[in-house]
Amino acid sequence: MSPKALNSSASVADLRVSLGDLKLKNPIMTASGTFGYGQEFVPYMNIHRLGAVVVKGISLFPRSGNPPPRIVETPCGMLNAIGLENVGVERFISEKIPALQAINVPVVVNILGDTVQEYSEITKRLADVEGIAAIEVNISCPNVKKGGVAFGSVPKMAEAVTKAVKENISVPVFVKLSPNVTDITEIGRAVEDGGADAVSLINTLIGMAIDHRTRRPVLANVFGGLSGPAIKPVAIRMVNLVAQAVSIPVIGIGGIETTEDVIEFLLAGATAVQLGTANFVNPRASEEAVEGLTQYVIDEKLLSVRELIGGLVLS
Amino acid sequence: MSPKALNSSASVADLRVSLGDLKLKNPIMTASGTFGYGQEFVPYMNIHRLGAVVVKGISLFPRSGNPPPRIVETPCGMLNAIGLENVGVERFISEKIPALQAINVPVVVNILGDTVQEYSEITKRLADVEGIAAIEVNISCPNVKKGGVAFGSVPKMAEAVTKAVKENISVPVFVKLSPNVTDITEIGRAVEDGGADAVSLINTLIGMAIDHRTRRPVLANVFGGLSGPAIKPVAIRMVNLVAQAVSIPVIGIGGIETTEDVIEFLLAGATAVQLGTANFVNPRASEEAVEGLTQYVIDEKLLSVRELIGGLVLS
Amino acid sequence: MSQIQEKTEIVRIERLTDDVIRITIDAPEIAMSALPGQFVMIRMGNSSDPLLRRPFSISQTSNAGHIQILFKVVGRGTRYLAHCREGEYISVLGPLGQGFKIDMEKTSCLIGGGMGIAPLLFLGKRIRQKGLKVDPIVILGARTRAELLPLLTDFEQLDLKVHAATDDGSLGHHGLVTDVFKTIDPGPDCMTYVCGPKMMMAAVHLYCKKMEYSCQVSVETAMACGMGACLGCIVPAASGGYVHACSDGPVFDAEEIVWEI
Amino acid sequence: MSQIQEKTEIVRIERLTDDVIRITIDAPEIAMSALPGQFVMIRMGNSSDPLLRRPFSISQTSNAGHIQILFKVVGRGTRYLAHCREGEYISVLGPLGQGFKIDMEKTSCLIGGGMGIAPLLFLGKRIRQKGLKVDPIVILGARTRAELLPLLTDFEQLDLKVHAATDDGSLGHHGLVTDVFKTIDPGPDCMTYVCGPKMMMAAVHLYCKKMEYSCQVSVETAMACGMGACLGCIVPAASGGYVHACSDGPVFDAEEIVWEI
Ligand SMILES: Cc1cc2nc3c(=O)[nH]c(=O)nc-3n(C[C@H](O)[C@H](O)[C@H](O)COP(=O)(O)OP(=O)(O)OC[C@H]3O[C@@H](n4cnc5c(N)ncnc54)[C@H](O)[C@@H]3O)c2cc1C
Ligand SMILES: Cc1cc2nc3c(=O)[nH]c(=O)nc-3n(C[C@H](O)[C@H](O)[C@H](O)COP(=O)(O)OP(=O)(O)OC[C@H]3O[C@@H](n4cnc5c(N)ncnc54)[C@H](O)[C@@H]3O)c2cc1C
Ligand SMILES: Cc1cc2nc3c(=O)[nH]c(=O)nc-3n(C[C@H](O)[C@H](O)[C@H](O)COP(=O)(O)O)c2cc1C
Ligand SMILES: Cc1cc2nc3c(=O)[nH]c(=O)nc-3n(C[C@H](O)[C@H](O)[C@H](O)COP(=O)(O)O)c2cc1C
Ligand code: FES
Ligand code: FES
Repeated sequence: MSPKALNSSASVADLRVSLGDLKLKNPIMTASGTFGYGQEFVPYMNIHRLGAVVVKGISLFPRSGNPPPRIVETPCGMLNAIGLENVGVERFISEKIPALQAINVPVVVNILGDTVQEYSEITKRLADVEGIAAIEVNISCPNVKKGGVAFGSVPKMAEAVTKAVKENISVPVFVKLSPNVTDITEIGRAVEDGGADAVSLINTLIGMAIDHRTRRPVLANVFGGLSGPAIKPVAIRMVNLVAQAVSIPVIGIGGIETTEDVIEFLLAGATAVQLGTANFVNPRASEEAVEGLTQYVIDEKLLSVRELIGGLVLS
Repeated sequence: MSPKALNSSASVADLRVSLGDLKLKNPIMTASGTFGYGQEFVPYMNIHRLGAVVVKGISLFPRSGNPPPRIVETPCGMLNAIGLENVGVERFISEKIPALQAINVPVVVNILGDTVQEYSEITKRLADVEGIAAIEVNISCPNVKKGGVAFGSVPKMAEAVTKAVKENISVPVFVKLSPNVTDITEIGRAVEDGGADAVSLINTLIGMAIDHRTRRPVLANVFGGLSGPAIKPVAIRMVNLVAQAVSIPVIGIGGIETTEDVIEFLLAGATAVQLGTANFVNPRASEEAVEGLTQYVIDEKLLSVRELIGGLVLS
Repeated sequence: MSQIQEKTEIVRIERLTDDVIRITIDAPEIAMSALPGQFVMIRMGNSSDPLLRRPFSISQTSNAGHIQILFKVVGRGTRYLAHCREGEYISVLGPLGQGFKIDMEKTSCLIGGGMGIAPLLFLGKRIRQKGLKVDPIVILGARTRAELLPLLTDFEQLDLKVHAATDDGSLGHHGLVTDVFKTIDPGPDCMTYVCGPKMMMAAVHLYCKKMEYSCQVSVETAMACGMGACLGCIVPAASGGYVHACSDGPVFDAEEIVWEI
Repeated sequence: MSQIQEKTEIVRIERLTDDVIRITIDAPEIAMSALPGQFVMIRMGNSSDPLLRRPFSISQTSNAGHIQILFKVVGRGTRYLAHCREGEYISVLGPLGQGFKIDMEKTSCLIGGGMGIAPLLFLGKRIRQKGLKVDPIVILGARTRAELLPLLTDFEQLDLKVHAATDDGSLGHHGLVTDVFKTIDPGPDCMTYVCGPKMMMAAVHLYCKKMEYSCQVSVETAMACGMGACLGCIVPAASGGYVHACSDGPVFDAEEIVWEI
């Protein structure tokens, strides 16, 4: 696609989508934990062309994360056990928010906690901060009060966390679902009941790698989260299921690399998408997806990209 | 590795493992649905060198399976929706068993049903048949009586199916677990309670592929089962979890292609393994794994391959 | 141990057009036992992505132990193959499937479209060798002269007269191979051997039905194993249920399968 | 749009030994801005397997806009790279990370082992250009003469005297680079720049500590992004918590990090 063709016609392509009250100029976002605090990508791309940026998960207090090794490549994917290393909500507000505001793109803040209480407190702390477009609640973390069972695997717990966040902030709240459950639609409905404005899915599948030479787990944390193209078929199916089960928008995540992948997730029912691991392989992946999707909307003479959402044809 | 070195030392490598009362000469098996009825592979390999062969899932009555397309390639994997096409238990007994007996390798018969009743009946029909080394019960199928919820996702149902099979046959019974659950150890324990002699895992992850050009699902069945290297990290972790949760042997399955993969699954806690999709890519994969594992046991001066089982080193 | 699967050397690569390539592979065991209409499954590199082998018809064999395949670059696998160099080794599985059943009693009519021409060359050669009394009729179609011409040459070297058809009329008849077929009278005892796009094969089959000619077609489906193990490659059977393209086919009597047209 | 990521052409491939290869890449933007000790992330083909880029130190840059990397074939990624041809294009991301901090006031001592020699050539060249009064001391080690010799030549072309050490004694000192280092007196104001196997760097660091020399080390870790985004590449920091090899390093003051020995 020639950049010239693109520029001359960009104005005619309607790529806008809405996630609750959040209006995005296009449905392409970056996934939490794969795009740093945005800044890291400034040398490689025009961040402001993205629909939104989701920052690394923020906890109430700073966390140094898991010991190394934290990552390992797997067939068409990678496992990570970063352990939620982050600067904590205070330093996030004082150091990261100002820089993020400068890059002129909606910022979604991904948050996590060990107790419902912690989720409430982070949210309260973020409530008055300027420059936050939405909150994304990561409920894949184990609930320390409930013996480590993940919030994301028990509907009632997922609903409770959602409510705790919703009550304390006025910007739209997205809840990010874990795929490691028997029935993800059940969790989707629970967070909808809790008041979520959208659901994001999927987070990583849990996996493990072993080094046959050392006979040890490769990751110091033993288990890690599987991401990348390998998980795309699982993600598409879950997006498709949840989109049919809830009436709030779905944000599709999992192995997305190209414009074609984006289109597939939209057809499956996603209103917006996030690119994760793809950013590591190609830091321009998300900007290229914006370009590609723009061109697709033009080539296919769509009135709006919204025509694609849930447009899967079943015979 | 030179074949000569192998032959001269094969006798010194102890690769034997036991799955309940079934003694295997080595832990390498082929996975159900990926090795036909064994016969198909005769031109490519020495089948009798394998620990055991698991045949395509057999139902009470013949099934013609799903319409095409049934398969699609995905990143480092494939989706299949064969729909359990099989000749039915009667023709299996009359046509396939005699041929299988001729190839001189233990035969594990994978069975499936829509109701507990059906599982019992197939088992009864197989009970007196010569030449069956073990039964593998596929509980990933939806229970038609219980509104289509898979037997494999509800502990009580999994236990009931296991019992129904166990009561009707004297050969060892393996139960094959689905990974599409929140807590696979729960199901593992349930089938152990039901009397299973071993658990096989994992069956395929459920996934979906969309063709962005036609805007349709690629598979006629819409959803399919994801297999191949892509799922290996998920499989290893589940094998590791279940091996710690139950006291019966675990048969590791999922993305295994090479000797190194086999070793990793054994270290994770598997007593035996099955190669599935790898057979399509390299019909000799399972025989090569037997050769490779033999050489490994020799090179590492192991008294027995059993030293590897659960030998994962945690610091 | 059977030698059917091999690490085989690419001995020649010919770029017939921008996206049509012919590769000659040194694979003596396959060359020796292959029959026209059979195919091979080739691994696309050492990586797990793309994971599965790709099926290609055997387009020629030689006494020197070579086989030839002819393919169009349509995706990642064929792009990989197009990027290979002479002297490189690739893994080939074959010969696979049921080939054409040559009927010595009938007038042969070989009808091919696009890459479907590939297996017909092997078939034409074999028919020549068997020394049928009546020369086979050969009708070949493609999009353009550029695409068709290099494929015709092989047939002409077998002293077979070729009726050409192209979509743009740049070589032979301007239109479909079926149009050409309808202008030819092979006599009542005609066996057509067809390989090409689905619509073309359906059209030939319909015409054969009308004329009471026999008709064999070579079908394409997605394939994972190529050897009857995965049950992925089904085609609806006229008698109900399914047949498997890799093990029951890829060549079928056109009457055996369901034509959705 | 920054041009830091490029589709770059491989202009030269030199096989220095069976498994050590030097590749020259036409990457003007990277060549222009790169500093010694920085690295690039290279994509291993167009497939998703292997998925992640691989990090390589920049071993030289030229005014013609070329960069060089020197690598050993250890796995699938490097095997792919070794299989590339001159004229092929690869995707390179860089320059990345924090390089060596050249201290003009001190005697430089460059100590490299194996592929760790790669970034030191770039460093030696830059030090030469800056025209330090005292010639840098260079100590290089490898397994064998065959491996070390081609790497020495580059330094000698810079008119730098190299002290060699090999594991098998086939070139220079029979033993470790640290043994050689201990026989040299660089004077009290010494800055050592070290890159090589972990055990070697730890040994040099310990000796520097004892001698009160300054010491910079270039570390290796698994990396997914190379640009500070994934937080995968951590090294335990002496002050507690972790530093990130790709963005805080790969070059660190040896005192900054925890040495588990
Ligand atoms: C028995 C048999 C014999 C064949 N013989 C030949 C031959 O001699 N020469 C030749 O060029 N091709 C032949 N084909 C088709 C060939 O296998 C496909 O073109 C090839 O697998 C595409 O691989 P790819 O990775 O390049 O494309 P992919 O990346 O897998 O797909 C790219 C595009 O090609 C389409 N495609 C994939 N497979 C097929 C197929 N089987 N038929 C048509 N379109 C497909 C896909 O839908 C997609 O649009 C044969 C197929 C079969 C089943
Ligand atoms: C900042 C940095 C600079 C580097 N510079 C160079 C260089 O100039 N020349 C060079 O040859 N190598 C260099 N490396 C190491 C290089 O990145 C690895 O050798 C390469 O990634 C291996 O890729 P592979 O796919 O071939 O091996 P893989 O298949 O990924 O692994 C094969 C084997 O190599 C080991 N391995 C993987 N990564 C590393 C690593 N980072 N260090 C040591 N062993 C590893 C694995 O554990 C495994 O045993 C550098 C690494 C870093 C982090
Ligand atoms: C290195 C890494 C770190 C991640 N950190 C977070 C995180 O902090 N919070 C979160 O909700 N998801 C996190 N994720 C999950 C991603 O946001 C995303 O859901 C997942 O990677 C699947 O998408 P992908 O296949 O495109 O990478 C992380 C993923 C990776 C690879
Ligand atoms: C084409 C195909 C058909 C399968 N059919 C069956 C089956 O009939 N019964 C069963 O229990 N599992 C079946 N499976 C699942 C495999 O036995 C195995 O559990 C799964 O593929 C994971 O292993 P792999 O990654 O090595 O392929 C099938 C898998 C494939 C790919
Ligand atoms: S391709 Fe596997 S059965 Fe035909
Ligand atoms: S490699 Fe990703 S942060 Fe360093």
